[in-house]
Amino acid sequence: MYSTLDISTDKIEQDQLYKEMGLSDDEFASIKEILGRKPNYTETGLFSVMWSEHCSYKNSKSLLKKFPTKAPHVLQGPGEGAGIIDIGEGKAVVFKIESHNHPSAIEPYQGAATGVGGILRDVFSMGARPIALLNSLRFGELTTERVKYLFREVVHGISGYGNCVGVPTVGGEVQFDACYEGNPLVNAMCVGIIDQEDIQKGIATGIGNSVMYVGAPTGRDGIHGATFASEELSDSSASKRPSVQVGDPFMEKLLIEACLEITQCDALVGMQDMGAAGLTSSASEMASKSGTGIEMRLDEVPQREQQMTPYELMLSESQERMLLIVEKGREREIETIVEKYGLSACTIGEVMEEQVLRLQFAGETVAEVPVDALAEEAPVYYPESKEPEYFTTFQQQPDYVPVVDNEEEMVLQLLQQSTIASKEWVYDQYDTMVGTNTVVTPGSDAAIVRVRGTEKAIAMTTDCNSRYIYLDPETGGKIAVAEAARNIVCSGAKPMALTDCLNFGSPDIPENYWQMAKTVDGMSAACNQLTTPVISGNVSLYNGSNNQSIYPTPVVGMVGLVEKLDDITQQAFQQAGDVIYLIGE
Amino acid sequence: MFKVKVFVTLKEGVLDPQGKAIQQSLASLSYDEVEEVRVGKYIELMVEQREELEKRINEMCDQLLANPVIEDYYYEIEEAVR
Amino acid sequence: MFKVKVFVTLKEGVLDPQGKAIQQSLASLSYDEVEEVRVGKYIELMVEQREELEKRINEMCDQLLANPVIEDYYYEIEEAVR
Amino acid sequence: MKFAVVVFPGSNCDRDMLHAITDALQEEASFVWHTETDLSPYDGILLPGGFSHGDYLRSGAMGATAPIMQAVKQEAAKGKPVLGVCNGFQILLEAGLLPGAMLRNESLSFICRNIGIKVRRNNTMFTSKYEQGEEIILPIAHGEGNYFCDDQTYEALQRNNQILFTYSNNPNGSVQDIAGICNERGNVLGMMPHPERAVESLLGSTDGLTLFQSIVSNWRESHVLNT
Ligand SMILES: Nc1ncnc2c1ncn2[C@@H]1O[C@H](COP(=O)(O)OP(=O)(O)O)[C@@H](O)[C@H]1O
Repeated sequence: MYSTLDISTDKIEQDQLYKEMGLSDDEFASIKEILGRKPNYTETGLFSVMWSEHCSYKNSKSLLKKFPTKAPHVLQGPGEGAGIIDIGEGKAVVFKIESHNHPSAIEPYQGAATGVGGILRDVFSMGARPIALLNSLRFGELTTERVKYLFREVVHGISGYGNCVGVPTVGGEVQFDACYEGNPLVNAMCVGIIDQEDIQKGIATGIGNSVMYVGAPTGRDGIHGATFASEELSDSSASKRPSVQVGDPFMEKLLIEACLEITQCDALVGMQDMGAAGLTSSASEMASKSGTGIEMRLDEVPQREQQMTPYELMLSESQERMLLIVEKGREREIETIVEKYGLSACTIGEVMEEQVLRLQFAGETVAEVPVDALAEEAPVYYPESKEPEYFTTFQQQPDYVPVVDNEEEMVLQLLQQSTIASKEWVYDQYDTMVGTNTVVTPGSDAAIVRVRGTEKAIAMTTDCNSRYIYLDPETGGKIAVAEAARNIVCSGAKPMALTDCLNFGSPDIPENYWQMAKTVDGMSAACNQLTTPVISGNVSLYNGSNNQSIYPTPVVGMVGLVEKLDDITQQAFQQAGDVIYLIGE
Repeated sequence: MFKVKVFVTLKEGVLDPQGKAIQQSLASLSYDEVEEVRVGKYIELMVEQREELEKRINEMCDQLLANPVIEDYYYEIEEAVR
Repeated sequence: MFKVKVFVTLKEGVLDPQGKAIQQSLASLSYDEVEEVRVGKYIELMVEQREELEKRINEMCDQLLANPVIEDYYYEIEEAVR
Repeated sequence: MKFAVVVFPGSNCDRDMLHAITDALQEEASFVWHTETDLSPYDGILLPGGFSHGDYLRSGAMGATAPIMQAVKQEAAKGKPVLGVCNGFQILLEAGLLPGAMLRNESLSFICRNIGIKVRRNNTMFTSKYEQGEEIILPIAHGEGNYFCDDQTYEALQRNNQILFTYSNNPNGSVQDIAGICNERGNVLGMMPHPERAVESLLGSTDGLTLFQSIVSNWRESHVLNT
């Protein structure tokens, strides 16, 4: 019946089944060494998702270390669900950006919708109320039916989910370029607000405490989503289609309200959403961070489908699920809160001293793996780097100075470019005002959302011109950060910190890795100069199709602070007779 | 003229939030005999006589009416007078 | 156990922009033999044996599944094994 | 004046409504969960926008079957002001408190923007502080705001002066540009535009506040008369 349980450890090794899951020979060898034995099928699955690029950052870790991440106002840097900055008066802003590129290429509506759902959970799992969503989108040129379809459905997906959960989508950007034709980019950012005393972390402390599961039951959707996100799209990607998850924004809305109420209950020890790699990553990361272990009884996991195997339960990426650590004996308090919202919570395991993830199923131990091995000890790679020929050639060319003989015509032509043209068609479909805090809605440089009960407001923007990055990654990286900062400043706010989503091609191509390294250097330099540390982010590699990588696209999501509502400035000219200044070089 | 009735349903295993919400709502109205609800689309096409009707209907379904990633479909063809 | 298939369609006279949009898309994909498209809902209920099945199905439709101001419905009942 | 803001699972303008009443209007308001059955302690009832039960069947359909709706009907029958905004309007339609039904926007897309609304009648408890025929600016934010009714119903609406708001530029395909209608008695109003989003100049418009002020001043008058 549980066929995967019957696959012998020898067969996994001999038939190299681990390769289908995305593990290399070397990686499989180190797993054997860590365990001191051969892993069974479930265990191999656990490693494969946790050691995927998406979860482990094995190819990008060494670069990410270069980003400045500290400043006095940073309360939480990279490493938790989202980063946090102090905005005074006991309040803090929580934010993060994340990609959902591959799912959106395959099922644009659900891919984009669940991207929004995932980033919301990253923010409210910290205990923060989400106050704004932004996005950053890239598509091929709007000349084919396929691209039009992707564009339309991605926007519908974002609006369908965001509007329903009642978090305003206040800004974003869209760029069209042939390089994204087969691999659109969908990055979603969420900003939340929290009283500093309510900050929650994804920790699993207190031996004997209960591991509770809240939210939607687990189905077979999205199994190996994290691995899928770590491979290049090809025609055979279509056969991996069942990986795509379906979102339930109504459930998410209930989950937001329930989780924020739970945050106020001191029976809660830790909370993390089940995002990429589902139960596996949430459980092993929480335990690893806390120096503990977790034992789970998988039979207790709420299930939507019949006869799910431990492998499937652990790797499912079903949406709208949260994992909670709750003080032993106080589970009922959590259940009561959750039930009010028509949801259910159940206890599926305990925190234990031994630092392993131990899984029980049908009365047997079906997996036992050190948590650090999963969460911390993924291999770190330093891919080969090589300056691309195009770059060398471009550098040797004299600067191109465009000749404009008819300014009016040129301006009109520029305005007709889909990338430059008004994006009203997009943001008209987003509820930009729900929450009644949006002071500046899309159409200006940065969106502004006030902090109710104070005189303060938060400015936010997403920016990246990938052509610049392609032409000169280091300078382009600086430009991306600087553009975001200018948008913030022009709105009357002080740039505080940023989150970033590094969308690149395959790191196995040395030229791509070079682009990534240079971009990170450029961005870091600009961040240092502007004292805007990177407090959270996401890496999406293997973007490309038909052996053509996308332009390097490091999307910057920046947040700034408006100290007084009176300071807010907007892009539009306000009245006739006002003087126009040009500032800068 | 033909009337083609196309039924588009979610693939088994695909989450159906609509169906779940409706089932709960029916239960709260005390129709608790309803154990499961699945929601799909019902599309009626009025189609002019043309060669290879079925082949073309299949194509329409694959290309536009259903999303093969998450949906299955079937259809019924009736002759119709208008 | 019964499987009840409920078909909810827009009343004649009620505009169906979704149907029109699909018809136009089909035409642009050169399926111009499709003259009209109407989109409705297809709801599958798995219902436990209970007295007065039909009566209760009618009630569910009237109370929740269809809105009589804009929609008509009909249904089919099949015995089902699960 | 004491308002109830009815909260359904999936309501998401509930807080906005509460703030509009307590912060901008400076009156009392509390949330009432959809499973409650008594609204008699309140002087006015507000059904906020959102996606009750995800609006997964038809917008407002599942919300309309909630236990609280019996109480809404009872208080409406007593003549108390009942205001449904956006999803609240859809719920009032589905519950049969107002005639007609809501279809998807003609564009098939959600629309969110500020829009011109004409006040067609200012001799009601909801509109007395507007000028007759005044054009106001209110935000809309909906995917299913395409109001539909048959000809007979439309004639009745006209005859009884039940059309309170129309769109200056019909955004969604509504019959006769209808944006908001009341019942025959004039104490139950459903409207797609969001007055609660237009109560502070910081956010662009205070045209919605006038509606709430009308409710309060009419209530005060009748209250003084009654006691
Ligand atoms: N995908 C999107 N979602 C929401 N708002 C968007 C989106 N794309 C663009 N916008 C909004 O449109 C306006 C113009 O965008 P853009 O052309 O990128 O401006 P800029 O170059 O000045 O940053 C901005 O206010 C932006 O927030």
